Amino acid sequence: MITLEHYLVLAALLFSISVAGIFLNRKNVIVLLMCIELMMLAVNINFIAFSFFLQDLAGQVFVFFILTVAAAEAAIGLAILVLLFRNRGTINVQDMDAMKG
Amino acid sequence: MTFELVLFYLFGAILLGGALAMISVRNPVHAALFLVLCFVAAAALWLLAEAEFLGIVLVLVYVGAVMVLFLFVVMMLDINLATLREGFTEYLPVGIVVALAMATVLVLVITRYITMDVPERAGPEYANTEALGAILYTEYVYPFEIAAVILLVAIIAAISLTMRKRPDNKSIDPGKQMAVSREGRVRMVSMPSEKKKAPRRGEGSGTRSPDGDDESK
Amino acid sequence: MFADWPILSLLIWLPILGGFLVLAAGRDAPHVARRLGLAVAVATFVASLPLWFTFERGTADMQFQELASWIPAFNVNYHLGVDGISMPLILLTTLITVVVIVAAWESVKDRIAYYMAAMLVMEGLMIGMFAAMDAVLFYVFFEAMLIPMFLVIGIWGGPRRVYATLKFFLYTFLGSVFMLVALIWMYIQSGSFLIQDFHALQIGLTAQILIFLAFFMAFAVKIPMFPVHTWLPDAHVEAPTGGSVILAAIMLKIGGYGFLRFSLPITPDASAVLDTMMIVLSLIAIVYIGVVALIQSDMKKLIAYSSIAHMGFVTLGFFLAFYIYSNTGDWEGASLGIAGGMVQMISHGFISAAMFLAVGVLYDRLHSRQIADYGGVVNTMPWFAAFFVLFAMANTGLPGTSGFVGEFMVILAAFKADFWIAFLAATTLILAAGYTLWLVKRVIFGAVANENVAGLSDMNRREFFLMGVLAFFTLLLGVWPAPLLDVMNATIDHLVAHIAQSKL
Amino acid sequence: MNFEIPNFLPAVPEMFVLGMACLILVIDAFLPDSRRDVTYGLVQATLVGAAGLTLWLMGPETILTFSDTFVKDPMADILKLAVYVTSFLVFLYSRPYLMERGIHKGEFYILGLFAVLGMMIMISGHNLLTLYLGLELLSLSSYALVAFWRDNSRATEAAMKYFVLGALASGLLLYGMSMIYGMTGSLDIAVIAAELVAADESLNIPLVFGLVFLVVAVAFKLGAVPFHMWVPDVYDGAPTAVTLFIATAPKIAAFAFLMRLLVEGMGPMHADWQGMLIILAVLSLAVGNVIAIAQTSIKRMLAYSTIAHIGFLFMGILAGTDSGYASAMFYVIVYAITAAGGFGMIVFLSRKGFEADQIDDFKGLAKRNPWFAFIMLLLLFSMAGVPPTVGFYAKLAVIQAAVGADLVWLAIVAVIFSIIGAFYYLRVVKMMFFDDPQEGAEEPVQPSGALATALSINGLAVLLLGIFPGLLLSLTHYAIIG
Amino acid sequence: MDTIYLLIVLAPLFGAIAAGLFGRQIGRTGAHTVTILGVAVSFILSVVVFWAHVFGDAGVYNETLYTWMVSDGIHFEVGFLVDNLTAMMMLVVTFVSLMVHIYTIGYMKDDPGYQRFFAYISLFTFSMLMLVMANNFMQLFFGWEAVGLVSYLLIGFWYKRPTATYANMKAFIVNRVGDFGFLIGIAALVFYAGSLNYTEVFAEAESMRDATITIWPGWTFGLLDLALIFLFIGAMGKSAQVPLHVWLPDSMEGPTPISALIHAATMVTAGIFMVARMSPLYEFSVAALSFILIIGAITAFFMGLIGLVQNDIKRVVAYSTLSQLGYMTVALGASAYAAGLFHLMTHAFFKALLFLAAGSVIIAMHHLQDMRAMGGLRRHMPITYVTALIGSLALIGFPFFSGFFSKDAIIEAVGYSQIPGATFAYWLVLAGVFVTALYTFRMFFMVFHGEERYDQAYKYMPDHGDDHDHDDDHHDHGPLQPKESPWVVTVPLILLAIPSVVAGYFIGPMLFGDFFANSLFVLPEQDVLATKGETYTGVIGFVLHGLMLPAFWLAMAGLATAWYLYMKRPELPAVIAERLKLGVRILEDKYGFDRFNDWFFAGGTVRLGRALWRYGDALIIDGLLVNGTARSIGWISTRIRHMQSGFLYHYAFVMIIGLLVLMFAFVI
Repeated sequence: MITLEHYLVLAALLFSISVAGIFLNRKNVIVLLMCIELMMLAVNINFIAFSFFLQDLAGQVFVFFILTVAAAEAAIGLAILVLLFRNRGTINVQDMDAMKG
Repeated sequence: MTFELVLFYLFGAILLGGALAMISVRNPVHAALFLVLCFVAAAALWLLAEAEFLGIVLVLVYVGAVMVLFLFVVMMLDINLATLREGFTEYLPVGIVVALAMATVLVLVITRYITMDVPERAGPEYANTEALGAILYTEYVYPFEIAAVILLVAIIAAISLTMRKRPDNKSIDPGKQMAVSREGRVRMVSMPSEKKKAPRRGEGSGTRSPDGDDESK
Repeated sequence: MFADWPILSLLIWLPILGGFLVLAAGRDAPHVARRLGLAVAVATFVASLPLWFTFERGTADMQFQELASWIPAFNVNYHLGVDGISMPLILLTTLITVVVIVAAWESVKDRIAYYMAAMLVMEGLMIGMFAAMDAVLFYVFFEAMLIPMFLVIGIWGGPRRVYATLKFFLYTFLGSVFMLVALIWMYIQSGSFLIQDFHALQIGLTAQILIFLAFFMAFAVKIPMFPVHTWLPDAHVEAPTGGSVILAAIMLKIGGYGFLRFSLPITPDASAVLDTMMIVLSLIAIVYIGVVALIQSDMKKLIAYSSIAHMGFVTLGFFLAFYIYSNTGDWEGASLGIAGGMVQMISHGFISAAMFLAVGVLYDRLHSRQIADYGGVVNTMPWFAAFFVLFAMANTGLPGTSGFVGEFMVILAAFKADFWIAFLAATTLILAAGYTLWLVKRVIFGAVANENVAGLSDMNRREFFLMGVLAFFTLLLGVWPAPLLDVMNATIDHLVAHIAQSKL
Repeated sequence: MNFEIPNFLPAVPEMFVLGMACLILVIDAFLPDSRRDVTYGLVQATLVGAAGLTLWLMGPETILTFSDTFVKDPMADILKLAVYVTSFLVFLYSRPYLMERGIHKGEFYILGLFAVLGMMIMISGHNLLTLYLGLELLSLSSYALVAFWRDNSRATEAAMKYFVLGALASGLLLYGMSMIYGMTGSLDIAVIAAELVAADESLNIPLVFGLVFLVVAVAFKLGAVPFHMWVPDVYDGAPTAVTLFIATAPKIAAFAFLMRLLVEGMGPMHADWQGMLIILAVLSLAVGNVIAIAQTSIKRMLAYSTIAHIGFLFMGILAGTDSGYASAMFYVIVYAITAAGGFGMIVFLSRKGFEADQIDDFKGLAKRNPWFAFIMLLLLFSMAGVPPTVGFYAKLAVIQAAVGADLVWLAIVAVIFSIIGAFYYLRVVKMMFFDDPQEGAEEPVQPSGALATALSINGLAVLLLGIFPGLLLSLTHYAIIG
Repeated sequence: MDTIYLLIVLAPLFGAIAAGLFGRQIGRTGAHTVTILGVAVSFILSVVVFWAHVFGDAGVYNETLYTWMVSDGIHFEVGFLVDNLTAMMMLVVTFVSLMVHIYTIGYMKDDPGYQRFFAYISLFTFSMLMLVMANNFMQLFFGWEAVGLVSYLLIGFWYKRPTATYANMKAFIVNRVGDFGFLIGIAALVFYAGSLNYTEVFAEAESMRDATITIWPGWTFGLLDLALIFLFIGAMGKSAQVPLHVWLPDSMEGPTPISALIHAATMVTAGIFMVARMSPLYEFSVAALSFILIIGAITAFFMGLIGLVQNDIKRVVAYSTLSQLGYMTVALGASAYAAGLFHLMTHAFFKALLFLAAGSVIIAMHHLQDMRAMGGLRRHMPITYVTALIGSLALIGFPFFSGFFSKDAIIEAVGYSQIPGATFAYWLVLAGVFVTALYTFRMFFMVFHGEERYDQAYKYMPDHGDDHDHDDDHHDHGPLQPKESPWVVTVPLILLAIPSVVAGYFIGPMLFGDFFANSLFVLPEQDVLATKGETYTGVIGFVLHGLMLPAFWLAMAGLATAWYLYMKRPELPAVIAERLKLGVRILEDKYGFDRFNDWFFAGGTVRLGRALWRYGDALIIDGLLVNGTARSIGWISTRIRHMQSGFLYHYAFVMIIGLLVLMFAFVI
């Protein structure tokens, strides 16, 4: 039997991995964007699990919208990334420190 | 251990492994592909949780569209792979400790405090897509509209941020077309006698609109 | 006939609106600015006279009350009124403002309209503060007046004006925010911001002590008491003459007024507990600051320090009451001390104003405040010297001048409290004489020190008028203080009766 | 399945704004660059129209519609009005800035309008889903706006940071929402609150667990320490016009978001989130005020000051009383108006090729233009909380809320840090009034047209609201308490 | 009567105001006319008042003029108390003042500050009258300080001289030290009696005797003792008793007329007057009386000694004044108030006379004051010579001169006294008689007799470093040719010479009669004068009795020594000075009081002030607390701003840490 815990733990681990990816990755912005996608995925797993165990479709509806938003987010994120590359010629995270202090 | 559970562990392992691989590989193309793997595995898990529609959507929309977009961008940008992973190990211990701490906390809370009865599986007559559709356009019509707007914003944003009008761009500008006036069509030019002069780019193209343009952008 | 007028509102808003009018009309026309400014100031002064003449003596009630709803959400009202404590201070304010406006006539050359406007706005705010019966209203005026003063010091001040004005502002701000918290706390307890409701509030001792300390932060800085006094010398030294005058003559009084209006009646038990601290700090102000004043080489700094020492008498007088009670078991002498403090405040308003004006007169001519740059001024400026000596004597507390009255009363009361308090307080007779006369000796007397001094011209009619006015009041108050006391007595007796009731 | 056509009337302003946004989008596409003013005018007209509609629909009752995903109550009405007003000011201030830099494009206004729509949705959200979508609509528009000056490398970098961190925050938010959803079984705010009241002890830990994520997300959106890191960089890097935008109206929306989520939804868990907000408030007050001192860029300085203000805002909310919420609402509106003026002044002083974003650029402003130096003075004193400017009453209100909740120590911490805060505001005043202009910038500033007028009105409003604070305060009290 | 009293007080004030504020308008003649008129009115009315009180039936007048203020139930009032004591003081004050006014016309005739001077001395007269006529402590204090003020102004009259401005500051501050005690004394009395009015306080005197005050735990004082000693400290300041005497010699920097008026005849006697006025209180405090007695005796003897080594003519007279004030004080301490007052009166006349005579000499010497440049003046200035002789004889207590009566009475009274310290005092005052005679006639002989030493004048010219507007600049015009002063100078001399002789004949009623019955109060057991009065048979009898007392013979011995040393063997003093080098140096150093005060009090305070300012205000408060806080906040700020590293992953990291912290704090 797959219990709720199974899903949640899986999602939690995925979530942690994605978070780790965000602050461990020092070079490539695009991987950051992928980490964010991964994080959304983790959350989605949560929602779907709850939706199933609660027998309530609202969770799935939420996931539906998260997917939509994530797609939109990806579009904008990539657009900014492209801009960044055009302006800087690099997408190295470590080079993004023009503003600090 | 039921077959379901075996599947769960299988896809779960693929999912986590893909995720770990994604954040640790050097090449962003590989990372993207690992992410695709994750999505596929996740889709399978969703099917196990009776979210058929979403599982399919995930594969179709996400893997099919979004990840392709990612790959497209990765390949479009000419990134020097050699420098990409430097310094990764330097902060690795701290990062891993924090990530582990986080994972521990999350897992602890989940395993210790959250339990729910496993519900009855729905029968074969249950149509997940239909059920979703039924509430999506009734109960959730307002969020649905908002989601539409969000997509619209994404479109606007992506276009306005990335669309460049190259000098040799032949696309039409409806704004300019609309704004054409009779006087603008023909321009009487009094030409002084010819002098040798290096012709400048775009000069005398004849299609210039009267109000100038922003082709230099 | 004036009883029904909104006379206090008039006094507050006439100068404020007048100030903006001056700004609007006089930006490019200094003459207009001067005349208009003077007209507004004089009009305000005249308008304040009915307060004095129609004030009902012999009652501690708030008079000339005005009440309008202001912030209903917090039960804050635009509630004005004066009693025997605040009314004389308002009159002092209106008078000193006229003096300051006239004093700026020629000595302020840069952006005169702004200067006049700042002074007038400040006047309105100060009057509002004295007249406020609502704590929030009080606080608003209390803080708001920092802004014009900040600008006045910063724009027209001396070379270190930025340091001085920032110090001034932050010091005062620091003190007052704690008071704000205390006020709010009491509002939570009483459901009203009316100060009189605070007076009636029953508060436990710990809370009282905390509230007292909060008020102390606000008012001790303003007065200023040791050890939070160091902003004053800097502010005074850098401020333009008018700024110094306002600062010394009125702003310092706000601290004293605050103690009377808030600390004593709201937290009588805490005051009783902490009276030793207050008295010790006051005595330090008198002795320590007096000694420090002695060695100053900058005239304004010297006078600033002397101001601190003199204000030490104010706080001393206020807090003697509790000590007297613990020493003698009754409250006899308490009101003497408090009245003495009040008289000292009014008197110091005239004397310090005059002293700073005098320095201003010299500064306008030689652009130096260093004592060492002067000497033998009497040879070239006999009238000025005469006034200077007069005010110097008043500063030393010579009987017959106003400076004597308050100190005398406080020392008499101090003896009731404790021999040593009186003893230390009385050292001011020596110290004040020391620093003031040494100043006089070095600046006024002696042979002409240098050709700058030789080239000095005596006071013009305008300066003569200013000094004359202040001299008149200094002497009047010294020779016949009874009218002032008649105004205050009922209020002070009421206050003493109030603080005699423990809130525990 | 029973489904009734929902009552559209309460959402008419949203619908109007959406319709207009689409319409303007189309119209803008057909406009030559020289006639972007039409877009501008239409956007402003939309805001005015929306304000009119909101005013028309205003009423004391709470109306739920769209299957309870949408709520219209007095708080929503008033916050929306505040959003319109600040956005109107923002667009007005931005126009000359954009024109001078050749980036006067329709997208700015259109994205801005969509952001306004997002805020309205947040304000009226009564469901985790609508709240989330509103937030994302706002965020996505904001990311795009920050990056919108495409040639500006700093702006792009700021956008990237904003985006990544924002996405991280919304990931956290979603995680939290999923937990709350799982524990209560509903996305509806009212149902969640009811479930929380009914929930037994065993659910407490997982609920708090979810709550932490929600609080973090809200803190991020408002910019509270330690989730504030994006604020200075984004404020600094974004074009001033955009900074102006994201620093003002979104805070109002974020406040509404917080109210809906924490107060209305998680209200029964007040005791738990109070503690979290206290930590965030103290940290924000400390870090914001202290770091601001060391800044040389006025945009960064204001960014840190914003962080400090958020600390104050939290004080009002964490009190957990209606008057506390009202005071926080008052605070955020006052903040938005003041910040609009403050950033507006930067726009006002900047010219083509000169951003005026250094504090030194304000040197000698009193000599160059005394009136606007005075206006800036009012704005700064309002931020510092000095009466008689309205900023004082905002602080008064939240401190009162904190004291009312027996958090006197917090009030004292807050006022101590506000003194440090006063220092850096005063430093700007000092430069404007006491210093001479920088070399090469001695010429007087010539005020121009609508911007000058609006700035003057903005500055004087800070003063007039300070002299008559009763109106706005009563309004916020009405909004929360009724 | 009210009007008369008021007029007596206000007439000089009016003169002062007229001359002071409108001096330029009314001119020199106007100034002296109006002030002299004012003082003359006062004098004549004082005579009337005196007559009415002493010979008429005018009872004690004690009325309030107006209420100054009321606070805490205490009435602060201004009013007059006129009895025989007051009447006598009024007479003395106005008479001497009038004389000085007239004299000034001559003495100051070339001074540019002419009007100012008249304004000051008239103002002084007003202040002094307010002092003596006061019926309450506050007004007493007012007069007390006001005379101090005028004294300050007059000492510094020649404000260009650094020495003068130094001296006046010193005078004021030293007086302030006294006033400080005075004020505490008043406060102590008010503390007990709850009133400032004399009669009301006096009424409490007996009960106050038992009141105590604890100053320090376990250190209890009689309230009355404490109050009275502090009051007397005030008197020590004003009446220049050791150690607060240091200002008086320096005050000679002022013009001579005021030395006569203020620093000899009137103001300095204010302390004596005050103690006498307070006799109903002092009688109940043996401690205070003893204190007074000892201080007075020390002053009387040791200050006289300094007079022996002074060369400045005015300073000699000044030290003699100090010594004589000591005598008066001794009398007070012995409860012989009447004797003290009597000596006060006689001293006022003959000391004013001596000062004015000295002034006359100074005029003749063109403002040269050093006796070593004088000599043989009797030939040039006969009137001055004769009057100075009268004054000198009165001073040393030559029989039939006024000083004889008053001083003998004091010495005998002290002899009778049982107060602790009386024996000590007795021997000192007795020895003082010899010293007095010695220095007086040393001066007299050096100035008026012997060879003329004007050619050495240049050696002793005071070098003031500036040109004096006040003198007519004959410094470098060859040897001086002294000549007798004009009539405005000599007439006052003559007029003062008369009472210097005859004033002593009032000894009967004043000391042994009931002249002071309604003013002074003496406990029967302490009434030494009553003891003496038992044997009093009249003026002649008193003189004859006096001839048999040691005091007379000591005076004669002093006179003879002076004659021997300065007439017969003028070379001898130098030899003696050589022998007694140490003693002379101590005397010339004035026992080191000035040096000590300068170093300890003035210098010490300045050093303390500088230290407090530097370390207290500047370093600790401003440097450490104020700026230190500001700096450390700034420092913290520059440190923690680096937290904002600019790196995205740091930002994300911080967020996650924040999340974890919250999680740990609230979930686990």
